[in-house]
Amino acid sequence: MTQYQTLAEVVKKEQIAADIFRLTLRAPEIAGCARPGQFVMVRAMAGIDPLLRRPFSIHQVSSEGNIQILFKRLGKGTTLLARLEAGEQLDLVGPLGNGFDLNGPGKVCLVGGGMGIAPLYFLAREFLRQSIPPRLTVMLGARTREELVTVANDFKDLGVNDLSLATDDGTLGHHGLVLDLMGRQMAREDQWSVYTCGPHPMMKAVAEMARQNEWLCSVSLETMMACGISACLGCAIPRAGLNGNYLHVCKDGPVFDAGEVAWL
Amino acid sequence: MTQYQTLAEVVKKEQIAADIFRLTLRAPEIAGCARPGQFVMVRAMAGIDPLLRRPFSIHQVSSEGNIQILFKRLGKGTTLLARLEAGEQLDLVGPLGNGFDLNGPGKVCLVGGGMGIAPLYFLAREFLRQSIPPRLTVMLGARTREELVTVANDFKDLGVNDLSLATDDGTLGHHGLVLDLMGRQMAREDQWSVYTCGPHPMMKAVAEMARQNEWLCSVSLETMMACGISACLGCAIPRAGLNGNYLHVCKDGPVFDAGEVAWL
Amino acid sequence: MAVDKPGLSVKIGDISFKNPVLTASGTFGYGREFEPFVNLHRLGGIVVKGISLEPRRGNPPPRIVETAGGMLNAIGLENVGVQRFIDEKMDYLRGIGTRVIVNILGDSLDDYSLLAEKVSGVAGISAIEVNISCPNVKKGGVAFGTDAGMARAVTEAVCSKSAIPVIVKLSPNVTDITAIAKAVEDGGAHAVSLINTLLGMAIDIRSKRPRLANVVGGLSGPAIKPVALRMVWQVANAVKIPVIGIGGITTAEDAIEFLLAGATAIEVGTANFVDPSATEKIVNGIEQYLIANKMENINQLIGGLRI
Amino acid sequence: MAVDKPGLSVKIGDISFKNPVLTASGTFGYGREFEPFVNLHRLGGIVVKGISLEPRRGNPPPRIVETAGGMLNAIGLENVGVQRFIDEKMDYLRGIGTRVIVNILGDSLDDYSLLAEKVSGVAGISAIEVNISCPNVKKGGVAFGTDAGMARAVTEAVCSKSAIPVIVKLSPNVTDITAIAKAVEDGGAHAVSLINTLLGMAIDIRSKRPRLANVVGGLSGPAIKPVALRMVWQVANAVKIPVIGIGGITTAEDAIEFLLAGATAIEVGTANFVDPSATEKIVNGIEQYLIANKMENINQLIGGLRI
Ligand SMILES: Cc1cc2nc3c(=O)[nH]c(=O)nc-3n(C[C@H](O)[C@H](O)[C@H](O)COP(=O)(O)OP(=O)(O)OC[C@H]3O[C@@H](n4cnc5c(N)ncnc54)[C@H](O)[C@@H]3O)c2cc1C
Ligand SMILES: Cc1cc2nc3c(=O)[nH]c(=O)nc-3n(C[C@H](O)[C@H](O)[C@H](O)COP(=O)(O)OP(=O)(O)OC[C@H]3O[C@@H](n4cnc5c(N)ncnc54)[C@H](O)[C@@H]3O)c2cc1C
Ligand SMILES: Cc1cc2nc3c(=O)[nH]c(=O)nc-3n(C[C@H](O)[C@H](O)[C@H](O)COP(=O)(O)O)c2cc1C
Ligand SMILES: Cc1cc2nc3c(=O)[nH]c(=O)nc-3n(C[C@H](O)[C@H](O)[C@H](O)COP(=O)(O)O)c2cc1C
Ligand code: FES
Ligand code: FES
Repeated sequence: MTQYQTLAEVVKKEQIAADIFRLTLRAPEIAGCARPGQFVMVRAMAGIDPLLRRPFSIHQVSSEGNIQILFKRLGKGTTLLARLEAGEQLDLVGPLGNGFDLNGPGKVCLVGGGMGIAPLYFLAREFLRQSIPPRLTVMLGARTREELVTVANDFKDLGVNDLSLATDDGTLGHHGLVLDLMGRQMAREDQWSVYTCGPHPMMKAVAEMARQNEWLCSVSLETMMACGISACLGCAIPRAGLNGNYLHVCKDGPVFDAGEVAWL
Repeated sequence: MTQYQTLAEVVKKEQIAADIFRLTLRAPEIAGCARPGQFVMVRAMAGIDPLLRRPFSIHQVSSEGNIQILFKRLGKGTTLLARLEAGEQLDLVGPLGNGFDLNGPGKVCLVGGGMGIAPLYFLAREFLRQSIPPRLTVMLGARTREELVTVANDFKDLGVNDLSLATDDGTLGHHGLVLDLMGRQMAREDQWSVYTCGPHPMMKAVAEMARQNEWLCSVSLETMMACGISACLGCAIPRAGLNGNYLHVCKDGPVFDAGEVAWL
Repeated sequence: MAVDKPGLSVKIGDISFKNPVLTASGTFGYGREFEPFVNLHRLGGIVVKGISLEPRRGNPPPRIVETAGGMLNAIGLENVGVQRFIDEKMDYLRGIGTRVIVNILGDSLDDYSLLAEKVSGVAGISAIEVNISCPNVKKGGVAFGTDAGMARAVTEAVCSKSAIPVIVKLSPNVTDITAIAKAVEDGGAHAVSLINTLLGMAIDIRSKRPRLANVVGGLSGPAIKPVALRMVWQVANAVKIPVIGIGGITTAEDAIEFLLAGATAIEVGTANFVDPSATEKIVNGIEQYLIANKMENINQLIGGLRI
Repeated sequence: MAVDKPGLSVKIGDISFKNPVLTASGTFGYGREFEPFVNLHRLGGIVVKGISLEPRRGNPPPRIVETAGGMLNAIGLENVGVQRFIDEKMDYLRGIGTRVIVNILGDSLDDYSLLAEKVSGVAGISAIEVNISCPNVKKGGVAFGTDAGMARAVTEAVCSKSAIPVIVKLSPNVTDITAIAKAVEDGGAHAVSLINTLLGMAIDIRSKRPRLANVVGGLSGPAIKPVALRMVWQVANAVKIPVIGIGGITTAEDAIEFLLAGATAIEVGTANFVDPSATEKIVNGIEQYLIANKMENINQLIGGLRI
């Protein structure tokens, strides 16, 4: 459980869609030990507005000691992040959380929606680097072409050959949900390990499909977080069956076996 | 009492010393009616940190509809202001307060210290433009040459011939206080109207010298302000003799006859 | 079905307000100060600076200090006194074309009833708001608003002399604000407004002195909104009379939270300093929210919290 | 004369702390969580997450929401229970080399005295902090901390079973916190700590639902600092036992304000989430302030407010 608090310099800032940004941050200690599925808690600015850090998945790690985060401008915190320029600094805590278990059986399918794509890129890279799975399929969904195209190309450049895309408005790939792609492309009989991250309803549906097919399914969840380091107990989510203690996303997760959690 | 709230664009930003900045702001309505000695309440950023607006004297007004503020980076508000770049906007309320009365009798002497110099530039320009006083003398003090030199040159460029400078460290002009300059250069017998703005101890001493010599003395005061528009009653200061109601700097001032206020 | 112009008017006692957005006492001067920034006619009402029988000079400076997301004030209830208020300020206020509510304060029950008498007959004054966060001089300076019995007594004193609706403004510095609200309701109040400021303090570590000459002062602004909203929700569930929500309201979203919690109207305070046109923006924002949510009337919003 | 190493140690009951900077219960886990970020040995003490007799699962989510300059929490006192705490967490805590204070909570007087008994004999626990902001189940859920009689009774129950100093942690949701503090002092408390969170609420105007599943929650963070500081100053002037200041402390400057107001020590809460190394920075900052102000000992600072 090596964790660091560090002042990271913004090495590069990319605006990859109207409201989607990617920051490359110099954070050698974090880059040195991060695993796919882990996250960082980010503070864009001293002061109290906003007060709390914001959690972001680690999108990419480079051997030169940089990490990347990919995010959507939604509210105060992300608006400040989007204003940062190369050379400025921001305060990072990480890497946090458990990360994905790369040893799922059978073929591997990564299913990402919206900003849930962020951690899957790092995951895909690790799968390819360690050449673990017999087959790696990636299915990505977003609202529009604009939101998806840059990152989708990154997956291609990485060497993901089996890549399917879906957009809500049909401007890129399948006109509809990534779920449709799963239904079409994943034979029931095959053994799959599904790794998914995205909007809650999407993950719920993915988890349900996996359950029905008896596929292993890892989900990366989001909740409100105050600390990210297991100190506030604010990030509780209910267990499957709603009994026993709550799970804590920052410590027990953010990656869970889909069967562990209650899908409300 | 014409006042405006306006989103002003930063037309130009100058860093004139390590911690001193000058912003040129596009605010035609305010520029159109401001008088020397009036101020604006500035909000550098939406959000709650800092919550309140900050008051700044109007340093200069141009016929193209711009105003300038000259300020020192001290705390949160001025740090945010110093970060603004040309093209960004900030929210202004003004012009506020009473401003200087230009009709003082006799010769006119402007005595400024530190950021108190800000309103005196606009005042000097008006005196020269309206060619009111028989003689205009300006005495400016600051801690160092660096803090003073740019603005002092502006006064020269304006046509102020009778300009004396003083610095605490002796790097420009007299090594000492502006008060020393007054003592040397202003004959007791003459009738003077003194206009002063600067640190409280300086103005107190200037007011005392004026009282002893029976010169008219206008002081421009600072207090904490929440609203600047006479709504909060937070900017109270005691009257001379400490009796009667309090004076309110944003409405009764910021310019007062030195004899009106209690010099605590 | 699209709603063009949702109904915004609300009723308190037997008077109606064109919309639920009022100004909080002590933060909007006597109205005129905001003429350059707000279309005053557009507001639901103006609550003026607290008025006492005699003029008060208020506390020595410093009177205000900024805090995290808020400010402390110790103005000390500086005001021109009821006579000068009526003589000098009412003419302008009458001309605006919106409701005028006079906020009153006193040191004793007698003060309050005399004030009520003076104010209630004046043309153009629609209601009285009673500030009970003031110290009761006879009871050793304990605030009227912190004791249910005293709060009820003030309410009765004012109501017995007032021909116009009486709104009692509650102090949040109490263990159980619903007990005070109920006492005030029993005393005959037509509405309650809450919250007044939370008692707070700040110290300058360089001079080692309090930042306010009065040592303690009232905390207001966004920082207190969660406490205010909780109290408004509690009180709205405890009394039958209308509740006016106050505390940190800066945007239409804030105002809507209070309306959902059960407030019939709201008052905007500290936000007027930050953005002098805040009140008008809030009126517009509430209207837009109703349209976006296909509500024809503000009453569909009030108390609409789903638990 | 320059002071190299000012004396930072303070005393509460008969135990001394190497410096006045403690962690606030529920914001520092069981200490270990902060090992990567803080030299734990440098802290004055660690107050652990509140412990009850039996494990508690806490409230359903959402449990937290950010507010202006603060946050609301309704964790619901989730904890592993006293037995697992002693078995699983104390070994690590004992090894740190700083004071460990156990924060306890219960539903009844019996709960509190049983907890005191269990905890007071355990090696490495230096003091008990009693959270009295919990509902008294027998009294229909009114919090122990909002009634002087109940507050005193809890204090007595704990003191009678404890061999180590007892710190009673006061609720700010009261009309007169000095009355509670005095009751607790009379009950035998060795110190009081304050404030716990202010009760607050937030509403999501899109879903029209409360932002916390528990509807209301505790407000903490910089927003509450002025209220906390005022209460600490009032209580420090009302009781003879040491006062521990809590509420919005984020920087050394904040901590020094509380010390000047009369606090013997302080606890850092929400700031740990914002900056996990905040506590250590505060220790360093206090030390630097003493040096800059030529004070040889922290006791020259405590209560040094000039009125
Ligand atoms: C483990 C984890 C990993 C994440 N990774 C990414 C990522 O890689 N890229 C990305 O764009 N986003 C990611 N998020 C979500 C991201 O943290 C929020 O979008 C961000 O906090 C919004 O901050 P804001 O100040 O801009 O918005 P706010 O103004 O705070 O809120 C805007 C909206 O976002 C919601 N929100 C706020 N905070 C959170 C939070 N902590 N978790 C979930 N929703 C929140 C609010 O309810 C609101 O609807 C992640 C969240 C978690 C918990
Ligand atoms: C009528 C008027 C005109 C002014 N004109 C100028 C000007 O032309 N140029 C300039 O540089 N400054 C001017 N000031 C002072 C300026 O308002 C403060 O320097 C500024 O508010 C500091 O804000 P901050 O957030 O950077 O500092 P903060 O972090 O708020 O405080 C830093 C320091 O400044 C003091 N301070 C904060 N607010 C005020 C205030 N409203 N008045 C006085 N002191 C304050 C604080 O006590 C503290 O010591 C003027 C003040 C007034 C009242
Ligand atoms: C500077 C100032 C002066 C105030 N004066 C009064 C007053 O005279 N009478 C009164 O009842 N409340 C007074 N208040 C309290 C406000 O009306 C309001 O209840 C409180 O500020 C909380 O609302 P806010 O957070 O929107 O400011 C005053 C508040 C401020 C900030
Ligand atoms: C997430 C969270 C959990 C808390 N849990 C406890 C607790 O278990 N026992 C307790 O006495 N106080 C608890 N508190 C209150 C804090 O210890 C502290 O009194 C309060 O947060 C005010 O300090 P702050 O503003 O520095 O956070 C908790 C506070 C927070 C924010
Ligand atoms: S975010 Fe604080 S415990 Fe998980
Ligand atoms: S600053 Fe508000 S009245 Fe002067």
